[in-house]
Amino acid sequence: MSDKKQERVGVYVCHCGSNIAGTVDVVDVANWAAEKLRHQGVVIAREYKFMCSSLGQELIEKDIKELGLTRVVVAACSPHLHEKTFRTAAKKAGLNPYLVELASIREQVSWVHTDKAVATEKSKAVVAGAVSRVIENVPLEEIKVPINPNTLVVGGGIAGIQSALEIANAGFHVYLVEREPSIGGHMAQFDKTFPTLDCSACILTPRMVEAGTHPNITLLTWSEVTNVAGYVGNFHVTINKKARFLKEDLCTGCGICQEKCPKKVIDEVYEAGLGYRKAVYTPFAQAVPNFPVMDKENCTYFIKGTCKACEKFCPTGAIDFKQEDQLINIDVGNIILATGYDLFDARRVSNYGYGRLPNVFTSLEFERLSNAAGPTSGNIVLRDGKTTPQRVGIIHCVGSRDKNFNNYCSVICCMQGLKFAHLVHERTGATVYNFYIDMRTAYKAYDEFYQRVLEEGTLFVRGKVAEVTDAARYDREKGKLIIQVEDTLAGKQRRIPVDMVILSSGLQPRHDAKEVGKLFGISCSTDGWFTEKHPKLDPVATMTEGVYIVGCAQGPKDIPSSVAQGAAASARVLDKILQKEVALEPIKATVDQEMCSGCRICNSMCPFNAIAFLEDRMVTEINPALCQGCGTCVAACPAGAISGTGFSDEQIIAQIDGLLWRTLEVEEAVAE
Amino acid sequence: MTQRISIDPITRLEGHGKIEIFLDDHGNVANTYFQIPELRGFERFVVGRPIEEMPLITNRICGVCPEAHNMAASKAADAVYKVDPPRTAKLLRELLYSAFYCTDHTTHFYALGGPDFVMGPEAPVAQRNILGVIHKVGLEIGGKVIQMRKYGHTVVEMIGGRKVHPCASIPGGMTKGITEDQRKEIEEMGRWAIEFAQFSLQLFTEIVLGNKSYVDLILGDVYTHRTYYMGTVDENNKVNFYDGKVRVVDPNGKEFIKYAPKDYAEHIAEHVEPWTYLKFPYLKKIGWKGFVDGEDSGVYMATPLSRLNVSDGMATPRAQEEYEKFYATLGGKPVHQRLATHWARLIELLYAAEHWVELVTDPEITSPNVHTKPIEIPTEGIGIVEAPRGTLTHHYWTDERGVVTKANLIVGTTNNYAPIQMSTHKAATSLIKEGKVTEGLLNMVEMAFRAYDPCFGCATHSLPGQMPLEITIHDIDGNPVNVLKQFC
Amino acid sequence: MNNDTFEPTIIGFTCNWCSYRAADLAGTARMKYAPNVRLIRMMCSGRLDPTFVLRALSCGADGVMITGCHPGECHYIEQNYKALRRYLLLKRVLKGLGIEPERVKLVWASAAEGARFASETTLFVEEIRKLGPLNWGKADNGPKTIDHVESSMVNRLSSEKEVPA
Amino acid sequence: MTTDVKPKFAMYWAASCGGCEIAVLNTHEKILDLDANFDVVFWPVAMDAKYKDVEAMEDGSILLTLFNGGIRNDENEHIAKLLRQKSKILVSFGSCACEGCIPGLANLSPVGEIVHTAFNTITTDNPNEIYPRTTFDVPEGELHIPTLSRILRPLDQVVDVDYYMPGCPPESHQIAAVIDLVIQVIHGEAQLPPKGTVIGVGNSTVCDECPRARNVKMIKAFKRIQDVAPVDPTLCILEQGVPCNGPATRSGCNARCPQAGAQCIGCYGPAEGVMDYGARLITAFSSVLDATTPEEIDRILDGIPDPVGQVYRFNLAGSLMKAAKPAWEQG
Repeated sequence: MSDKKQERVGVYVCHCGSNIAGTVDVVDVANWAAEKLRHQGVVIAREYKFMCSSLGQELIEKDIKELGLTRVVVAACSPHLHEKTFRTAAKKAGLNPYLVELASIREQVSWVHTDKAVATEKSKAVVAGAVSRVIENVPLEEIKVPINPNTLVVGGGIAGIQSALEIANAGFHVYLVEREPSIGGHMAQFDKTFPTLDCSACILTPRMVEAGTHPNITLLTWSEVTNVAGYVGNFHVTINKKARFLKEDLCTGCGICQEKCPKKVIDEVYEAGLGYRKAVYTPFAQAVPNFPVMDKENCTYFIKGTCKACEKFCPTGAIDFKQEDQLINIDVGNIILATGYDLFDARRVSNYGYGRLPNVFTSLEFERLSNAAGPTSGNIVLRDGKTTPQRVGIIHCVGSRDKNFNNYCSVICCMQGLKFAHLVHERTGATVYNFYIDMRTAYKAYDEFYQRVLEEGTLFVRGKVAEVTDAARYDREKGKLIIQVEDTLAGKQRRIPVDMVILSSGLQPRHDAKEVGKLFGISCSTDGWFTEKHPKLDPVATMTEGVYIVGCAQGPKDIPSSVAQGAAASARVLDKILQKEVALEPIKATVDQEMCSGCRICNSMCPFNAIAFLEDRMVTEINPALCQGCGTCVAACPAGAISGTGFSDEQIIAQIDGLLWRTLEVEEAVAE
Repeated sequence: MTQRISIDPITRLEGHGKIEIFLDDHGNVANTYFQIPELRGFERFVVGRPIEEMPLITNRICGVCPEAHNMAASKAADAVYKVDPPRTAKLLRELLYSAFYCTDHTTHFYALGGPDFVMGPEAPVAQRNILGVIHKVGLEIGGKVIQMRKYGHTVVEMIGGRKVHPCASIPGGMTKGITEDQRKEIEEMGRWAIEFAQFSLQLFTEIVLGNKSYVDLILGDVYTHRTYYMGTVDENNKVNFYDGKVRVVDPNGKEFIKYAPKDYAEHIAEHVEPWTYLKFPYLKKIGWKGFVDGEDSGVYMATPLSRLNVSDGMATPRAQEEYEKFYATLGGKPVHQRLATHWARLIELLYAAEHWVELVTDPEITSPNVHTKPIEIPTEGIGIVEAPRGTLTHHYWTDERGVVTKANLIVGTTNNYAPIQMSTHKAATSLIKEGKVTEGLLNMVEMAFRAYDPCFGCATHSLPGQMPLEITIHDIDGNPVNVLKQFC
Repeated sequence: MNNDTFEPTIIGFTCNWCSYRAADLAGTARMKYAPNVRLIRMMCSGRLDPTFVLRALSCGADGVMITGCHPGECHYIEQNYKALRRYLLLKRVLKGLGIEPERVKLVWASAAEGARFASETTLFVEEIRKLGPLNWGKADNGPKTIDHVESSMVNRLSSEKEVPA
Repeated sequence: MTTDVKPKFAMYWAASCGGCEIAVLNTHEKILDLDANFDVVFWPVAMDAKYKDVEAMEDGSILLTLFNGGIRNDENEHIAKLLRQKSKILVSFGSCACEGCIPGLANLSPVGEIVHTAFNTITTDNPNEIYPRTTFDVPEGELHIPTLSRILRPLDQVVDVDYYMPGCPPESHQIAAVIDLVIQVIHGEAQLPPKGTVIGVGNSTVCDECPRARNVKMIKAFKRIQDVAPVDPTLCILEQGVPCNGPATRSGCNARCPQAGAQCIGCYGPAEGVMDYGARLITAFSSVLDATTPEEIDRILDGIPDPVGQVYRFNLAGSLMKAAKPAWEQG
């Protein structure tokens, strides 16, 4: 350290009102720093009521200008709160913002310790650490990369559609990729939407059509993303457009092929297994795009080699059995993931008997039952297709808030259950029971809807259903489904016979969420939902710059929230597009190629593919735009050839020494 | 009475292998102590290390003869796994070892022991070194000496991977073989080595045997001890450096014992004195009788001279001739005059050179089959080679993973510690009378132990390959009256 | 040294995204925990260079706590696994150096686990308190004479044998 | 720095093996250049000289001293200080002086245990537990031998060092190059590098000079050299599972051992600016492990039978920890 030029350090200790000063002798800390750390270059140490206040900031700016400070340490709250504040202040005063360090003496000292002496001592150590660290800090400049104005939206559910439309309407191009034949997602399967009960199709279809016809939107349905390379502003994406076996440019969507197709197939996806479709089909009438796909697995021609009925009857000769999957390469600047959710498989809760007891239905099945366009044209009937139920039980939290399945609350099930109750009541006049653990009707007009359903006479039993069985104990139970439940309000066990049980199943992450996450370089929580950059302050961004998550891919939510997130992400994307270039945090790793021996130890370290090995020169190189600054390769390099800005070895070692009073010992040694 | 010379206290700390000479009231030698000041403790810290690292770690016992430790440790490691390396691997090791011998003996004769003769024992200190030798015998010969050392190390590097501290020898054999081109090169160098060895013997004959005073010096009683002798011999009782049985002859030259390396512990024990860090090995069956020679004392010697004394001859023709000439000149076996060791060393040099060529012309030397995979569970192993400075024994115990749990090392020079102590004592006693001391006399005291080419680096696993020496002379009251320091 | 009165000094290396936020959370929630740990923020537990741990231990720390995101939750996808590998080999080396491997501890704590962070910290401080101070190298008071060595050693071997002078 | 009288040269060994001297002699003809350009005043292996001569010299009167060997006892320490005082340029020469080398492994055990072990081997006849004593009375008077220090220390832990030249021993071609440089400096044809520079080395690690092919490394098991030998002569040894120290070891030796089909054992020490050599190896070996569960990772690590020896074989005394806990405490 001695041969290095002496820095001029300013230390600022914040009282944070009494938040810090109540437990830490801030005056002592400041005086101590001024005296004991002088040899390290501390020229001024002040304490002040609120450093983050404009007055506090001005104090720093003034000292930078007048005392010629080259480094600043602010002992206050967590850097996650005010690092930016003080960096900006430094910048205003002409000091590189990265020459400022925060020493957290609130979250990590005053708020968690009680003994003032101890807290003060620890604060001194934390300050000493920050001072010796900041001396090792180097000025950093943000890295700027150009932004490609095109955007990729993955997933054509309501969230994805919303994102796509917002951006497209702003005048920028969007590639909307959907793995199913049509966009629309789960919402397209619903009948009514809570709490307003307006028809799902009626509000969704116009958006779908708008997205399908928008000049700024390239719609790629029946397609999947297979590869993603590059980085924010400059992603290179490969999309596999699966063969539809018909020429989209010729197809008019007249539907004759579907009529003529002799092969009936149970529709597991859209009709939730309750209805049929043909081997060549559009999932539903309002599908966008409206030209069909041919289901190779079930098409007679593909199985037997004869038939071709569709080809025969197609008026425009659009059918093309020779068609093959095609790979499309696109360049985009930002990516929005709206990949949605899978419905919890109610079979897993075996004691509810779904799959075993015919008249136990899943929520999606019920949506189709109650849908006028559904297999029963909206008649709510039992599995036999004719009997109208007299008594219906709706079970909430199926697969949710349950240690055996998913710990989280699926958010929508309560409202969904209430909606079902209402629909059953309205269409059949049956007696409806709702079995719930807690009734969660947050958000606008939700609780009003609850009240309404209450008034309609729906019966509510608070308690987790133990079992649904057809084993009758009493005559009145014969031929019924008996719901065994502990009524926690009445405080007794009850057996309630019903004709129909509807399971308000929860939501869960897509079965392939992990692989998709890897593909786009983002991570999943233990529950499997995509991880946002910050749970509160940055819910739609991810750790990978330029990749956003919206709708249920990020976690269970209702339609309004999904739409809001869709719009929010678009706003973030537009912000980037309009900036034309993006500034990346300058916390990056770099390889000193003189020192790199090309041992390739680091080559397996980077999950963001920022590390490349140059075969010709036998050295490794790091792409600063791809580098996320985690520093794993820095720690891995056996030659010490990789250094990391912002968190360099020198900085961390210096901080260790400071925290352990080493920097003082040095001084005393010098003094002797 | 000699006037007192007070010693700077600092020099007191200079413990580099000291000879402490105490005089009686007549100024004659009362007693001498040859002290070794250091210990690095290899026996302790090899514990916990994997057996395959022993050849690499014990290399560092001595940088003058790392090849010896490398070989002994490798053979011990083979034994630990009960694995027999392919013949080619053994040939390569022995070839490396022969080349090393040529270098090492050359180094000693010209750089270390030689100057005493070439320059004369009483020659000025400043000239008594290799550069002095080169200046005297001429640059052309100096060039040859350098050439010999270069060739030796080149071979060591070609086979062993490195000039100093070779790395290619592992449990079960070698990490690699040699190519035909390398073989040719090595053969040429070997043939040159033979010429060089012959030349050196000729030089010795001219300078030493041609000079009556030197011959008297050699034959004189000052440098004579009647002790047991130890060395390794092949199945025909010919000198062998790499492999064979350890043979010991008594002061009359009669075979006392001949044992397989694995039985060493039955025959050797080490005596401890509290005034030195080095132990004194002796023949267990006879026992420790103090620093005395003769048949009743377990003290033995293991040097080039010993090796000639215990063998029935040399395994190569030219060396055999010299062997016969040697004993003819010095009056039959065994030769007890320590200074003859220098001559014996040159005969070994010639043998090593001849053997070098034998090995490199073996049809199997370039075979790629140089390693046998160890499959047995490792347990315990002993490896013995003849280091230039005496019989070298490595003994390791390991756990079932082949990690060393215990070790015992008896290295070349240690064998000779007792004889050296005796020789220096005898030399001092006969050379220092009534306290009269000159540096020349003192150098002659040193010559007594220098003949052993002592390597206390090896001995203590602590000090450098050759050893600086401090001689302190004390009067009857134990006060130091004279301190002379010198480096061999 | 009485281990009850001994206050360990511990350096904690925390991941910016999870455990450092967990520490913040513990603070915001005013959870009380042992004051012996001094934190260093890193971007990721994958940044942990064994050098930092050795530096801390050789410079007066009695223990080192490393905290990272739970497996599968790393903000950099999988770097905490790399930290885990280094940590496990580091512990083996420390053992070879005669240092109790328990002096270095890897703790997973997510941004939401302020309580866990607090309790783990207090727990670790107690574990180190039991192990006693490390004060590395402090024991060295220059060269020792063999005589000391011998006696100390002979004592250790509880040997009655007298060394004849 | 040109001068009429030849500048003085010295070379000394403390606790070392003599290999450094041999390495210098192995520069062969260069020895004559050395002789031609220097007045060799002190070099135990090659020539007679007296300590008192050295003590008599003026401070700083020796231009260049190559000091090899670690500091094992008080006497080594004394000479180190003496030569520092007398020399203008003091070079920490060879692994022992730079980082303790193999003898530094002694720092794993208390010095008492080392002595005890040496004097209780199976062939040692020591019924009365006799151990060497630094001062001992014999009938004729008092005898002294030096005091072993608690731990072995590299030269720069005892005196100020100008340059470092690592290697066990330093490769002769590197020594020759350094001798040439110094001679040029004497004749004013070259400048000395800045104080503290590591000389006679490459600026990267062994892999840089290793001709073996390399790929992204993913290791499922560590292997011992005797179980895989002969290794594939074209492929990275570490990739073949043998823990090779090359990636972390300073280049300059031309990757001798890997070229000889053996793993690098690390005698050239850490790369430029590296604070702890062992840490670099810990990170190197753990980085190539192909495992994520603690159990699997531990299974693979079991393939390294001696972790501390593996990563600190030559470097323990020069590492951050310097020695093992027992050595500090019971020394």
